[in-house]
Amino acid sequence: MPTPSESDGVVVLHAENLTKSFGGIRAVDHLNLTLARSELRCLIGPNGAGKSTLFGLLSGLHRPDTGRILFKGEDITNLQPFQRVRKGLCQKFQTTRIYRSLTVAQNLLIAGGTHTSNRKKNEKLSWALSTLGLDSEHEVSAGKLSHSHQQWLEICLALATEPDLLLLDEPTAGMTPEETALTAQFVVNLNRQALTVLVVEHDMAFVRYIAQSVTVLHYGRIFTEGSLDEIESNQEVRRIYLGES
Amino acid sequence: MNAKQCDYEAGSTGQLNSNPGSEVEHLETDGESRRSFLKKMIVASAATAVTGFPYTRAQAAENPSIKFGLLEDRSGNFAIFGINKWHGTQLALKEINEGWTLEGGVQGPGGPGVFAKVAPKPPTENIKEIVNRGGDETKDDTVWNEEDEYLVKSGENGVLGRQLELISPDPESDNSQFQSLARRLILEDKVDVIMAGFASAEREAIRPIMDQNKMLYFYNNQYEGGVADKYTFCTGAIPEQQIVPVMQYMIKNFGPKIYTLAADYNFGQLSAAWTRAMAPILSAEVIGEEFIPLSVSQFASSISRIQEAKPDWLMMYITGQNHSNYYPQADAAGVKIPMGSSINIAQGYEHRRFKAPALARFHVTASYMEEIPTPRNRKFVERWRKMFPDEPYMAMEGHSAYVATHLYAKAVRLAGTTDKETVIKALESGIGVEAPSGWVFMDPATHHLSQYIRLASCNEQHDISFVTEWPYIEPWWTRRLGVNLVRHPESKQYIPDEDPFFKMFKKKGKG
Amino acid sequence: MSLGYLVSLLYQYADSIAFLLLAALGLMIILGVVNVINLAHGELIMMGAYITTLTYHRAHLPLPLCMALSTIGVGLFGMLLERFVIRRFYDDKLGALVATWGVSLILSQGTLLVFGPSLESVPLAAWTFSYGRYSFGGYRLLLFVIAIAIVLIAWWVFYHTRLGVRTRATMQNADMARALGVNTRDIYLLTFGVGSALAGLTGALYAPTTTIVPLMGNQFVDVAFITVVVGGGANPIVGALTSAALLSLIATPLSSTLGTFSGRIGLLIAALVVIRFLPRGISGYFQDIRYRRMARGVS
Amino acid sequence: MEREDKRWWQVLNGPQELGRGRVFWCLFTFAALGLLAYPFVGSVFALSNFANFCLYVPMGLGLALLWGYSGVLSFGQSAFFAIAGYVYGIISGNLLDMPGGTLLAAAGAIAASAAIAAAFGYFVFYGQVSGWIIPLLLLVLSLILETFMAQTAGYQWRVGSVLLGGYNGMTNIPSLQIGSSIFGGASIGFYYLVVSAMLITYLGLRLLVNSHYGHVVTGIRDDVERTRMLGYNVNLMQIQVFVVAAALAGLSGVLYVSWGNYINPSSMGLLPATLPVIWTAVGGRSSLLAVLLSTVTLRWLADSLAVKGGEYAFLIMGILLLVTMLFFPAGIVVTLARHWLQRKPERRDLKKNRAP
Amino acid sequence: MSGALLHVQNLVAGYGTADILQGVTLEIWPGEMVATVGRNGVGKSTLMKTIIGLLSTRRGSISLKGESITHLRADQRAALGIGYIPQGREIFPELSVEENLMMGETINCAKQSFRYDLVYEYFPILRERRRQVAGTFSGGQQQMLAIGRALVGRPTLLLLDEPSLGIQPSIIQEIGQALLRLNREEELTILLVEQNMRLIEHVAVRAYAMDKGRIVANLTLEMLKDRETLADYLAV
Repeated sequence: MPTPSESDGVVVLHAENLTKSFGGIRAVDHLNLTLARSELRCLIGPNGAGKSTLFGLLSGLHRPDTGRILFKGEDITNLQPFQRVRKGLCQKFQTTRIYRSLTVAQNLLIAGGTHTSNRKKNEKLSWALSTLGLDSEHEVSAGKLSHSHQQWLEICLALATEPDLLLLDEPTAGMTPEETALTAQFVVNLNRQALTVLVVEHDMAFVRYIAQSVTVLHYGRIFTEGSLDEIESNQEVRRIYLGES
Repeated sequence: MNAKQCDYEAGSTGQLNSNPGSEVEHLETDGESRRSFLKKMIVASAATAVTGFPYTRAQAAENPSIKFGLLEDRSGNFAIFGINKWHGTQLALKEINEGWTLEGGVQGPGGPGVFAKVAPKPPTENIKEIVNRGGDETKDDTVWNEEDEYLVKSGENGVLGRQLELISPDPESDNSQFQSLARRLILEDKVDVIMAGFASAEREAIRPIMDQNKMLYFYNNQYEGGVADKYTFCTGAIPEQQIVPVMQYMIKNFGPKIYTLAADYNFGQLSAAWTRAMAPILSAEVIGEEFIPLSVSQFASSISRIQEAKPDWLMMYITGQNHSNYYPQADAAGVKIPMGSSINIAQGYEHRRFKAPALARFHVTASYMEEIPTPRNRKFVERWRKMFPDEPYMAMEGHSAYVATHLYAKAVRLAGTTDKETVIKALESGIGVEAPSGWVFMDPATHHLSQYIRLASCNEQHDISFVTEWPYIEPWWTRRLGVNLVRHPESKQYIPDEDPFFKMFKKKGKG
Repeated sequence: MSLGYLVSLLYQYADSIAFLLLAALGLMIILGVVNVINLAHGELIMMGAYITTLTYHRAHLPLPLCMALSTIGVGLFGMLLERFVIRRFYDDKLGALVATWGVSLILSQGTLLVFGPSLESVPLAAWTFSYGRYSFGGYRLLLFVIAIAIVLIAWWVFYHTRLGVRTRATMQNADMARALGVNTRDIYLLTFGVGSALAGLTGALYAPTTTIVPLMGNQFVDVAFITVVVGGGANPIVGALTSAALLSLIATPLSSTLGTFSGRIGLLIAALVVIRFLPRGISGYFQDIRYRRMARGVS
Repeated sequence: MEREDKRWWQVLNGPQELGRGRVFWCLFTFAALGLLAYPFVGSVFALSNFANFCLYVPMGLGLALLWGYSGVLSFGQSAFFAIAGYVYGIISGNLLDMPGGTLLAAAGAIAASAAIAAAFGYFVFYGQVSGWIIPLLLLVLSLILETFMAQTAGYQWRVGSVLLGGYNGMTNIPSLQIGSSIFGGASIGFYYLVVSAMLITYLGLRLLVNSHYGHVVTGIRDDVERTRMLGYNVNLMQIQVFVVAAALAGLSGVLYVSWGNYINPSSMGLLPATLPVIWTAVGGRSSLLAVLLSTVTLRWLADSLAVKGGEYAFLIMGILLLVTMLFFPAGIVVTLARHWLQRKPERRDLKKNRAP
Repeated sequence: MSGALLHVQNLVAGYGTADILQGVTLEIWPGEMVATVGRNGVGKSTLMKTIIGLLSTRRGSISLKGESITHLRADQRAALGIGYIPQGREIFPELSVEENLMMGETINCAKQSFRYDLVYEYFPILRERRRQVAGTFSGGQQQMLAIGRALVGRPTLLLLDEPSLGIQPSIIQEIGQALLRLNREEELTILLVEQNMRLIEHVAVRAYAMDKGRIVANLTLEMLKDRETLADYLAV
């Protein structure tokens, strides 16, 4: 893997020395993470490894106890979540959070038009909507969509903000294998359209399908990084998953 | 004090109206202003005469009822007072419709109290002498009827052969409701008179509407005084009738060191200003003063401040349901200082609501109290109780409402019409009646009543005794300021700031 | 400043604390456990005063018994209120606020219609004592003692009984408490009953010192709201006690030196300022500190 | 996206409000024309009274926006109402002789309400104060203002030539005046003024809630965190909505003093504070039209109860409020409308399914 | 029916529009310690929550000792003797250790006495620190407390959700020992959700493997000992 440096603009996200504790438990522990432009990275790890907390730190829901976060070379550690979104960092939550009482069109209307120009057509979004079959459900109330469609809609909401970095937290939770495959394909295609994506996922079929590179988190630290093959053949990783270390 | 002879024989309205000539003669003496007023009266009388004056039954029978608009709070904050006033009006209307009227009538425009001279400019010198007299001199003498019975037959059911019909929506102690209902009464129900309001704020909310529509309006409440409005008649007692007498009595009996406890709003502040201004005149001193917001119900700190100041007596201008908590609280804290007031117990019957001896050593100058021991009042109480057996107490406001209703009926009978301008002229003609409390007289210049004032004292058992009385106190303060509504119609409320004499009006801070 | 003045100030302070505590404690316990603001709290206090007054005058029972009856009666009424009204609004706190306002209108106006504009109050034990030029009401001190006693009892119940433990557990994590076999519905019902009973007791205790009119609850609710906002719902007992103490500390000297108006305004402004810096009130602030300390204690 | 193609009338007809489509707008136009034609048949009193009901509509609609659309309850609308009334009285009383003085006063009054709301909103929304505290805090604010204004009797409480008047209130406030026409409480001009203020507020807010901005506001109500994570400055927007609601309450306040020429501190008291909440809850806070209807209806009901119901008025209002909250938590008008509309979309769906 | 202590039939449950459990059927026999394995997000914790009653059953049924408990509230189920130890422990942080334990008293209303002696014997540290506020405990201590809390009321069935989560290995071992002793000495039936393979093979007699909201295999003790088989269900 090439080592991106911060100066050449290849690095999108650089987090260093992040620590966050909750009620006596250190969820993220002096963690460093770097993401290159157009990278598609999977974040895996056993339960409680600190994946969701890390996402919270990146998106601004939590303030780190130590460390800093650089996004496109800019220090965003002290920015509000909405400011981070405007800079191009958007998150899909772990449990679907869409506006259930509103229609799909209204959901998209809310999401679109924050920091980006309203006049320009959001190509990525229209592509996503038609790919996922949401374009025929504009007038359906979001709460009445099927579960997978709700998950997809939430990804589309994130896309509507025209992000440079998309954080996906368990995008296929509760989906059938077919839907999972479709989602995986979709994410790969998204990534091909020059979008940096960081995914937390447990479904190994999904990870196998999409991941160029995988980061394993354990006890709030980066345990190892590498290609999926490297990870899968890594006995140490296997051991932490089986609770043997 | 102002016991005077009256040159009329207590008689029916018929006698009065049938003899306009004598009024003219009587008036001659009072010069230009009186004469022009009289001219108007004569024109009015003539006008009514043309249309059949004195009225005839036949005509009256064709007439629809006289619409009597009443806005008294029957719910909300002031329900406790409003219901009492509502009952007072109902009793009076029932009597009028059954053919009764209060004894009395016009003494002619030259009757007592019509001093009606306009001061060239408000006097700024010491008014001690006027105060000691209980008001300006009046020209004529009055005697009042000492008899028990105050009601006499009016000779007809209703007035002008028409029944009085009460229209009384409930304004719910809400100012905006007052405004909207006032407009409704005027524009929709087309009432002939409106009696309305307990709090001064309620009166001020609707007074502009009354003026805009030239509606005859009665405000039947003890208040802070100063209203001078062509269309407004006030039948409650005012500071010059209450504060000055009670201060005189308290200073004489308890001492010159006064501590004022007042509600922190217009009534309390203005009344406190009166006390502050009158104290030096009466050779006394206000050694402490505290204003209490209406929402305060706990008085520990006030009680301690009073004890610290050690006054000879307390001047109480606290009002409302929160403030009445002061009495049991002060009593429980062992405060045994005598109290004087122009309002409490006569209005809110605290001595009946609180267990003895919370109100012991309390003194109030009132235009009426249920306990007035005259046979006449006992009759009145009996009649009231017969109609409203559940009434907890008959307060002075209920009496004011009762008197005002009868006064209006008398004025209409006198005017021969319900036309408001004419009725106002009739009310300005020097009309007096035998009220259950005693003789009262509508002062034409100020549109306020000259009242029979008594000083009630409350003992340890909460029994009321009347230690002294002033049979006739005139509304002299606004007259001193040059108010003469007969000659100079206006519509405003004077406050003591406008009287140079009250230069001490400004609060001495909060303490 | 004389010693007498200091004693008087202390007395005023105690008096003010007692009033704030008694007015707010029931409201605060309901807020803390059930997480609902009961706008009819003032009317519950009014009910307490009415029951005391009516039983005293009409049934000629001894005063302490009347007060006990008020407490129980209003407590039962509170439980009915919880069962038929409040329970539907556990997911909609603002809805509960509005619904209880409706209850408040019904209670106050219904009382006016049934019992008329006022009742004769009950007599007050007239024992007083004095110090220097000041004299003090014994009953007011008794109220202070009772207020503190109620706080102590509440504290004891909260911290030293099984019911208290279950209630606190429900406050912290209702789902978990339920999974351990606690019927949280009953806890809510009971808490609402206790909070209402405290309101009834407040009404009963103040009945001899206030005017008995249908809207008398209003004199309690505004200070109760301020106390609750300042105290916060995280821990009702600590919140009520600290908030009453703090607000009295601000209001008493102001009233005593500058007059009641200043005390009043001071009270209101103190509430605004506290909320600006401690949005969850004093007890919420304490809780945050405690959690932070817990976090530090381990890592 | 489609949004860019939408014309303003399409936005106006948007999904965030009950009545939509041709039938509704026909009825609406019909009703509006009826209101405009009413002076030709109604008596002066009926007009004045009806104007009095309607002048509270902007305040009610403001609260609907605040509570129903953005999820923030306020017991403080009456305070903003009264602030505007007082400020209007002060400015207009001092500019009696200036042409257009009352208009300046109206603008100043509404601006004053908005400014105070902005300051308070900054306090509350940036302080992350939790939901139930805001209404109570606003209630406390109202009570402070009431206590303060009640003690302002006397000459020392004077702004320019205008006395604040203490508890008795500020009297003789001039009515709005444009050119030579005076909009007094019992004039046809005032009736038209109020009706147009009501309709313009309704249509304006309808545009607002159906716009992109309005959708984001609804988003904040449904899920604050989600909306923040879509890049919106949620706190700022909450303040903005709060200010709009306060300004609308201010507009009602100005109309009220123009109608009654009077304002006093008790309009900031406990009871007036809760009235807008009652109107909004009973009608249905999630619909502007419902709140408009319920405001006028409940004002009418309160008036009729005052005339006929006497002391039962508060009891009936209380029962109405309780019954609404218990059985029609979404509001009576909204529940009925939804019930009525329910069958129609189903039929439409069927049609859609049949014709592919 | 059979003599199964817990019988879950075709259970469907979930959040919002998603059915996380899509028809789970399992049986636990008295005295068994059974594990449920599977990757994150397959619905293991949802299963536990549905059995205790914090999530409502959409379809299917749950019965305890042959009696249906499908329509009971969580507290009623607990009173029948189900002890629940959730993922993340969810101790009451502001309550003392002793008070936390006291909260377990409402489990199993049929019991005669509480088992504080047992809890303190198994986890002596809880006795030592019984006055300490539970929020200051470390993860492992909190886990012991959560288990102790469920034990106090003599449950007949223990639902244990990922006891090893975020806990030091040495303490995991200690907990494993305790579970075994409980199972053997107290004849406590335990349904365990776990990902830690060592713990599973140490304590469980068999295991259900879950994937995508369904039970996909019933693993015997031998299969559990086989790393590769387990890794198929658990690891990357």
